[in-house]
Amino acid sequence: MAGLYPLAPFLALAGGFLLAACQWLILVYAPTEATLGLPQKIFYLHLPLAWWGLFSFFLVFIASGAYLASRKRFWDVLAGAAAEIGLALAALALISGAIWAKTSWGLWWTWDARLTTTLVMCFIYAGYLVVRGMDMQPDRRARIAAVLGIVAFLDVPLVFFSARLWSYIHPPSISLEPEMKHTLVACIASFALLWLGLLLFRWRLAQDAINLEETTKERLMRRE
Amino acid sequence: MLKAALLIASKDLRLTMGRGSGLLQALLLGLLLIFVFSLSLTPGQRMSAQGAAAIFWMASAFCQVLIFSTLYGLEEINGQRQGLVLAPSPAQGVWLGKALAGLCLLVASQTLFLPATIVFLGQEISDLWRLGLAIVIIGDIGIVAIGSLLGALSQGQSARESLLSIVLFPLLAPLFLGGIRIGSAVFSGKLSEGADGWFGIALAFDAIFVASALALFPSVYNAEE
Amino acid sequence: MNSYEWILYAGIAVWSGLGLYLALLAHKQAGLSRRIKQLARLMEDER
Amino acid sequence: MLLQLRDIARFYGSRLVFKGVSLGVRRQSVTLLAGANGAGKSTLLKIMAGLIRPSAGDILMDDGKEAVSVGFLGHMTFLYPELSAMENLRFWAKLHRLALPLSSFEDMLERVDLSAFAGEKAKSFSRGMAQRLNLARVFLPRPALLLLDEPGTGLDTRSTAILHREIASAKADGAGIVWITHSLEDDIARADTVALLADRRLAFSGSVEDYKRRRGALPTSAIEARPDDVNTRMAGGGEPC
Repeated sequence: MAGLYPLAPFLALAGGFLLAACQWLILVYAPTEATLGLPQKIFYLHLPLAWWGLFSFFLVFIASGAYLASRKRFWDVLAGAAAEIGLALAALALISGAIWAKTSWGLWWTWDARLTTTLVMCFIYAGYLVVRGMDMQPDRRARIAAVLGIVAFLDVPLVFFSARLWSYIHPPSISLEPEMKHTLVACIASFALLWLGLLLFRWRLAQDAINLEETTKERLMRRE
Repeated sequence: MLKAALLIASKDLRLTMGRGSGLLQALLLGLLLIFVFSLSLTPGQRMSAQGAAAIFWMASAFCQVLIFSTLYGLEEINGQRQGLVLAPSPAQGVWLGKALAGLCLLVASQTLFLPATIVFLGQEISDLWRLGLAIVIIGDIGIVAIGSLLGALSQGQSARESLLSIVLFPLLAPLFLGGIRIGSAVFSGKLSEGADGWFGIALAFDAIFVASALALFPSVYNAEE
Repeated sequence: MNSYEWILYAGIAVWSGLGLYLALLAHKQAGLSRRIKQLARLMEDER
Repeated sequence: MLLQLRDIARFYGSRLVFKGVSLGVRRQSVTLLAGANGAGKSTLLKIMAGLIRPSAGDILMDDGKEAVSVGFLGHMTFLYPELSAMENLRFWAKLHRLALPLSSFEDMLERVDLSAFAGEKAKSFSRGMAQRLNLARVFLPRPALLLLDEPGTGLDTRSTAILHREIASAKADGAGIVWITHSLEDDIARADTVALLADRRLAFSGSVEDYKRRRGALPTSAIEARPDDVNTRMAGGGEPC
């Protein structure tokens, strides 16, 4: 991971450039969807956010499992970074989702299964970050966070299926014309670079915090 | 592991049933919640079946947070947690013991919440009550499975009840939705879509979280301060 | 509020959100690296 | 060798408690563990019990053969205030899978002079009575490895005699005992080996005879450990001693 860090600025630049291209794709290239009309275009922004938010939480799940298995601090740091980014992306997905719901159904919040799942995930991972923020022994906190990271992700499919069963509103499954599919894939792919850049940056921050702690520990040991 | 779990559960039940320290507090909180929500009704008005079911499950969840905070608090008085960790049986025995004790206390509390919901929120039981009984049992198993795991996690922290709630409630969302939908069917007598979907989710929930609690509990419950 | 404006607002909301988050991270990063340099200098004098 | 510690180190947050601690505990032996407040005696004992993980180094139980039954007596009494003395004793015995007749519980309470209070709730016990019940809890299962953290605190002279008698009989049964003490000079008569923690290292580890010979050369901070020196504990920010 350390080796990747110098790549971050290039990733961010490439990501930014690609996303600008995507804006053009969304507004000009993709045809306006027949039934929903223009607001449907928010979808091209909403979906990547939600998708990469979910992917971040999946990364937290994997990193938590790896931490419990190997007890290497690296995985704990990665889980923390991924969780924070995941929460930021999921929150933005919620906002864009609400705006999309407002334009297409006239009300800010619908019991659409995907939106509900994203909301519940935001609550779960906000709780996760609260636990990470508490001052305990680093390895105890890491172990508790790892357990939470695993349990939280296992809950996501259950939340999705129960929300879908719960909500009467089944959004009309819009048929995606080929150009729409290309735009969607382009948006999700270009978002990958931004996501990776974000993750590297946040991971770097967490790593610096640990370096600071380690050097103070080392200084103490040498002066004993 | 089972013998240790039963031993711990019986010890905990004897302690909490004692001078009503733990159980009474949790029970009063639940009943108070139901009563306070009944104030939202104009006299003679009846709450919707779904509203009443939601309040019943919310009272159960808050009560259960207090139950597990008390159950694990018992081990912090004179450092008994170290004794439990040193026991030859695996750590999961503690999780199972606390979960069993929590289940008994939760079911005991719910046998009071139900009449309170009927009286204060103006409901009556339809002939679908068997569904209600099933979802309560299955739901409670899931609640105590996670509650026991997370109850251990929040020990030794300040304001552990609130920490336990903010982490636990969103995780219980699938059970809440199922419990409320089936509960409102019990109160109203009609159920739009089939119940098997809900029971499928609830059983999956129990299976997933009993398994993950057994796998994860030892790394949460040890003597590290 | 025709739908065109909605897309604009959605875009603004999302991108300013991301920008804010990045700015917060950059700010924390600057603070941290400053303190690490300070510490390193301190340890140099003590050697 | 019942218990083998190799190059054990431990950090408390970012503070080093000790490092490079290697120590062996044989069966049928009493090892005295001494050191100033904050030297990390309790931390080392917890590592031996497997309660906490060392930051570095490793522990070998009974040369890796089968698991060793461990009796741990810490600063805490492990007592449930709402349970009676007998109920407390029976709970911990059953937890350690001991199927003992009622008579052996009564005998144990008799030996620690608590049989008159068998039915009394533990919350009404004095510090000395609670400590004696704690002794009963630890000695009853006859563990192979006995770890005692200042077992004498809160005991009057008569109870201290009970403690010494129990330690002697446990040793006679072949138990390996590690005993943290604040009064090294008085307890040395009952010990076989001595281990001294000072300046974050194991300052001395060897037989009682070696210790007596080299006593002059050892760092004084380790030997003149004053019991419960409150101000050092406060100055030390309350880290474990």
